[in-house]
Amino acid sequence: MREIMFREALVEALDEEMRRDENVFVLGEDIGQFGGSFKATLGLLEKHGPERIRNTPIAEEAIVGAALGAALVGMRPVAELHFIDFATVAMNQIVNQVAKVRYMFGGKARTSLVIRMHGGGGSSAAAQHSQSLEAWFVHVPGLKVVMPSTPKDAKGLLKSAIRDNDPVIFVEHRALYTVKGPVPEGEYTIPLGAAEVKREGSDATIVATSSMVGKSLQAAEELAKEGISCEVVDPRTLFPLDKETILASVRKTGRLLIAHEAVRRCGWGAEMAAIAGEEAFDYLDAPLVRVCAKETPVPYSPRLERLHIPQKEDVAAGVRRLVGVAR
Amino acid sequence: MREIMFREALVEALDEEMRRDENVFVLGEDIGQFGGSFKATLGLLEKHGPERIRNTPIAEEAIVGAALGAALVGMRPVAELHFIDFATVAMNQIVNQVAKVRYMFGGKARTSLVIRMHGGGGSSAAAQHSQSLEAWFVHVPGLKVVMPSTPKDAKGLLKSAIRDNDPVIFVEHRALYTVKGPVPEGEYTIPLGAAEVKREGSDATIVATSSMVGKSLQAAEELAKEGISCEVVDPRTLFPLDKETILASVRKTGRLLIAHEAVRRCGWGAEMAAIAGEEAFDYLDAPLVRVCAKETPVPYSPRLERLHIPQKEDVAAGVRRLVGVAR
Amino acid sequence: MAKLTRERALWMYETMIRIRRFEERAIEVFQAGELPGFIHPYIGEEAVAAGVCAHLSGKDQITSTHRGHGHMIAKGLGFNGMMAELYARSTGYCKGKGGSLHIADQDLGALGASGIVGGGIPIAAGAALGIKLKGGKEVAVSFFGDGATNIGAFHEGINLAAAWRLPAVFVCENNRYAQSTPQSVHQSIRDIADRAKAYGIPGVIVDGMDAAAVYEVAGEAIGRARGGGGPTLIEAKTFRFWGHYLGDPGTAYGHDREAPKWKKRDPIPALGGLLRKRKWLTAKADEEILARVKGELDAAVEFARKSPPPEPADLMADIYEKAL
Amino acid sequence: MAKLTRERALWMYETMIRIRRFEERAIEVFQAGELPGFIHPYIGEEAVAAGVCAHLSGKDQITSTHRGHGHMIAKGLGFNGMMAELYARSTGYCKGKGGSLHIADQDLGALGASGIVGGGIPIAAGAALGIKLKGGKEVAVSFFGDGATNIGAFHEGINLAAAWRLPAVFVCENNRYAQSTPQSVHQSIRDIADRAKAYGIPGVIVDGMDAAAVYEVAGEAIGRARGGGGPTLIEAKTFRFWGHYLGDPGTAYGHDREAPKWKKRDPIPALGGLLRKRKWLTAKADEEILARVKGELDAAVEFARKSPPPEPADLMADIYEKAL
Ligand SMILES: Cc1ncc(C[n+]2csc(CCOP(=O)(O)OP(=O)(O)O)c2C)c(N)n1
Ligand SMILES: Cc1ncc(C[n+]2csc(CCOP(=O)(O)OP(=O)(O)O)c2C)c(N)n1
Ligand SMILES: [Mg+2]
Ligand SMILES: [Mg+2]
Repeated sequence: MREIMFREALVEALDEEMRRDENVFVLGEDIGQFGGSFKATLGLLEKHGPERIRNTPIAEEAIVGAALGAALVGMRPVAELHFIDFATVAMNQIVNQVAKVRYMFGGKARTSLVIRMHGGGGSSAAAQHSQSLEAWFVHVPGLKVVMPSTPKDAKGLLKSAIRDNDPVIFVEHRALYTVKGPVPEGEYTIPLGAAEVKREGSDATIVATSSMVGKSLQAAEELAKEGISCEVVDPRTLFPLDKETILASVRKTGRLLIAHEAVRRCGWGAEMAAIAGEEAFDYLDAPLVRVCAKETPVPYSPRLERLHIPQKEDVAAGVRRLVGVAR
Repeated sequence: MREIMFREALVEALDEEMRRDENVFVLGEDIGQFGGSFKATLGLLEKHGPERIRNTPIAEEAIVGAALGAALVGMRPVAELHFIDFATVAMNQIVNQVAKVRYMFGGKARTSLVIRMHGGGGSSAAAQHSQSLEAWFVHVPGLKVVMPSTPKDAKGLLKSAIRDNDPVIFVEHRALYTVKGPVPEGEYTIPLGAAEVKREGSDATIVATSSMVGKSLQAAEELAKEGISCEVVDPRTLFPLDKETILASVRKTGRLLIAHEAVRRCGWGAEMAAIAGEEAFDYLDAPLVRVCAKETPVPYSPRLERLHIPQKEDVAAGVRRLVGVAR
Repeated sequence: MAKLTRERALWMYETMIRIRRFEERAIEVFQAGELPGFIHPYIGEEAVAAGVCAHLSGKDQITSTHRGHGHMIAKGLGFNGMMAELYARSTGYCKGKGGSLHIADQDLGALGASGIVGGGIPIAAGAALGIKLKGGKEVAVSFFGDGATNIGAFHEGINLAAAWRLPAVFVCENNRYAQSTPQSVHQSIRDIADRAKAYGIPGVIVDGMDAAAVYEVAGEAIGRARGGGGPTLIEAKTFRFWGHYLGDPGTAYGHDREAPKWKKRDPIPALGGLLRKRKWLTAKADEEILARVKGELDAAVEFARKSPPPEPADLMADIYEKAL
Repeated sequence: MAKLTRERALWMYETMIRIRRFEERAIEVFQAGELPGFIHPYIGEEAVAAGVCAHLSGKDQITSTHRGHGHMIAKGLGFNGMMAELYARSTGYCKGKGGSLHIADQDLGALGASGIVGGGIPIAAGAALGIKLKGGKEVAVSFFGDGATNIGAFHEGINLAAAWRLPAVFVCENNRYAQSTPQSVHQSIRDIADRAKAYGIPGVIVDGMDAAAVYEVAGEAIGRARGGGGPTLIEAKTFRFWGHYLGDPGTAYGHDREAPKWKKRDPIPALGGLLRKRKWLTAKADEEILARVKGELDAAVEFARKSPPPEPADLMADIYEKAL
């Protein structure tokens, strides 16, 4: 299969969906000639013109509000907020309006919109440009939350998100944009709410999201050499959550490690841990382990940032702890 | 001991702290002549004047930003945002500025400020005026999060929050404002980070926050008649969290129910559950139970809202499930 | 400029009466303890909703506020669904899930009220964007208060609409107070219309107690928007006759002292006088309107009272398109 | 009005050179791969920071932006701590935790840069409020770009400062682009100073390439603020000579085509010319300044390179006053 970059897969998804449905359009800061801060809209302006690839003022509340208003009259907007840190200035629209209008208005409202943002650290962008805030959105009924970890998933999930009639928060990890991976040529979608077992194993289950999927696969590779067999499950969408696939794995291995880049405290991993404690209690043979960012703002110093962000070594160490092999 | 209302206890705390320290002042919408939407600043304008009891425009981002700016030059502001739902328009200031400046600027910044807001439902205020979003703030390193459940705690904790040199999110439950309870006459404070066992028991631990403390105590009363002995622990501050007191109780009873009014998914109870799964795994005799709001926007209809919000019956039923008494 | 026809003038007059009577009835049953929640009466400001909506069809879009009953009635929502919503019944516009703060009907171009001050302004800009992208001739109108003009969403929403020349009209109902805070305290300008200069769009002041005046100014703005001329900011100077919400007497902040003066300028008798002067309204027709509205309201209250509340299963419905 | 003295003029000149040279050196070591993170060069806009900060003492407060090196140098921060911060060393102003985007020093009234566009504006209003409540005579100045004038925080922050007549000055550095988006695309006005009308405060346009002009306009605004006359919005028309950040060539959006024209108006030789005309600057003194700045910069790079990175234990420090 051909290999393309994560960001190229996103551009393809947008391009195909815009061709398929004239109601789809994109709005956000610097997505036009500039092609987006991380080039994830590159070339779309040339193909679809400035009416459908709309460069906005710096005004994230207006970007999301405008996307919602357009959706209400029948469009299918894809709003780009760039850094997930900037979602903080649009939370009212996302949480109080976008997520709630369908319910609040008794079911009639049309809210087919996607809000893209990129999270995560690793490039010394410091405390205001490196966060992982996806747990906030999972906490809000009315939103769906997607976090792809590969180019293939990115494309298939973004296409599904655009076609979905519910609002979807689509979180991309910055470090993934230039990662290459196999992506099928033709038309395909990946349903929201379907986890994928990225590697099979029998001793421990690693549930990992976004950037931590790759690191977990590397850790699993390493651990295999030590005779520890890890199953790596990527939920791909944090809500709706494919509990079935995840819990089946936990029941099989009896051990659960959760890995994400958000800080531990009230991160999504807490929810995953709680679900395991509620629904797989009798299958757990050891206390679960969370491998998450340290509870600090993201530091600028590469040395500190590397300690802040969970690394593949942390996953490996966590698994060893989990299976009772102290090294 | 004299009994006063929760909101009166808050007014006393503000009044005393403003007398004690001239750097303390209050800003927010309609806190002046109007005395605040729930009368939790009533009478302060008369005592302290309009320079220190400042009625603001409707501009929550500016309210929090102004509080931070004033703190940075040495003041100790108490900002009122009213409904926690309105914090959504101030998240950038709260999360990216207030929580991070000390760290980001290398430790020098003075960030002694309190941000008050009231959460919770129960009065048909519908989806945009009834949320419980405290988990968001617990997820943000740099913030402290306080949730008092009684008038006495409200006063003692607010005084500590004002004297604290870190930013404190102070979440009051609307249904509590007019609840009366014993409050000591003289000066006292309650430290941040100290849970309180509100009722001792041996069969199960109920960790409950805010409005759920009272409901849990009622449920415990009822269950006592059935021969089930519940310990009710109120963390009082969600961060810093007094894990010691909570886990001691869990180790004693071997059973844990977590009750809060926020929706379950990625609520604070998930974190509590995860901590129990990590640190008290060997003591848990049964899967933990979370009693939380249903995963919906808060409905207007009183009938639906009553189903959305966890009630004392839900706590009681949860405990019965926990101890294996199906009724 | 749109000349005020007899038909439109009578429509406005009846619409204003419908708003007034609906709210009076809602207040009555609220005070009798029949309604849950809160009510923010629009009484006194009826000329604004009527004067603006007189130019709108069902396909035009509006966003509204916590003080939204008037906008909804003027936009064509019926008493039954509205009253049932206040009563939290399953037959309400929002099936009892929204209540007074959130009445909406997408089919009638009523995109709903935001309970978050200013929240509807960017949404209206977005509706206007959607209209433009679809090549339609409709407009989107956003109503909001003086207090809302201080929040970020006001600024961002209007700037976006102006930069993109969207078919939007922004109507500020300046009733002199944001809850208890007088305009002079919450901003340092007198005329909110001046804020239009920040966006390079026309800003117009109009007497919000004069329906004909609002009609004229709104007609011009809406016509300009339909014609591709971009947005307008209209400031209608008005007054709410009641406190901020039912239960607020308005005494703490001087509202009660200002009220008598404004009540003398009640927009309904004012428009009635004009109609009679032009011989467009007879005493008999006037009575007929009142009787018709009263009859409809009696029926609506009856309808609401008899309607069932939502079923428990409804709690989990309508969160997503399909239950998850 | 503050007359430009020889002392202030020379201070501005040297300050502008300090900014220019600091950034050139930072770019050099960045391009050599010695620095992590990102850099948004201020080069070309030096006259604004210098002209404004020429009126400020160490107790006055400023907030800054992602493009903040110039503001910090003009506010008195030293090369060593700044360069060490860029190098992510423990001797940096933020102990290596903030980096280019967040350089700050509370002791020098530098309340720091917000990486979130517009984020510093309400904070400056708050600093001004704190000053007022303490009865001080200081002012708070907020720097921000043209793009920032479209975000809610701009509106809310200035409205608050205006309503409360706070000792604040808002300085918009209109460099014609918000990242890649030309001003004509992101708003429909030409002069951002017009936005002052929305708050009932003075709005002034100044040539941001002319330090003496900035000095004059800023002096008036700061004097008014100190005197209790409330805030001013200053729009300085300027241009960044580099792309949005290092690595952006500016070619995608026409910046490169505009640049040559603006580079001819480089503010440093312009002020140098004025100084020489007034005989305030000799060729020798000029050389001395350059040599002094170069020497300091060599030392700062040396200092930074030799400084240790933060210790692992520093990761968990400074989150709260005491470790929790
Ligand atoms: C963001 C936000 N802040 C505060 C409130 C509480 N609140 C509701 S209405 C209101 C006053 C609104 O004033 P104005 O915009 O003038 O409208 P009016 O009530 O006068 O019609 C306030 C402060 C809110 N709903 N949303
Ligand atoms: C709220 C927010 N949105 C977007 C960004 C990304 N961003 C950083 S700088 C910038 C452009 C700022 O333009 P302007 O205010 O004119 O300042 P300039 O860079 O020209 O100095 C953008 C879009 C951000 N940092 N914060
Ligand atoms: Mg008002
Ligand atoms: Mg700019």
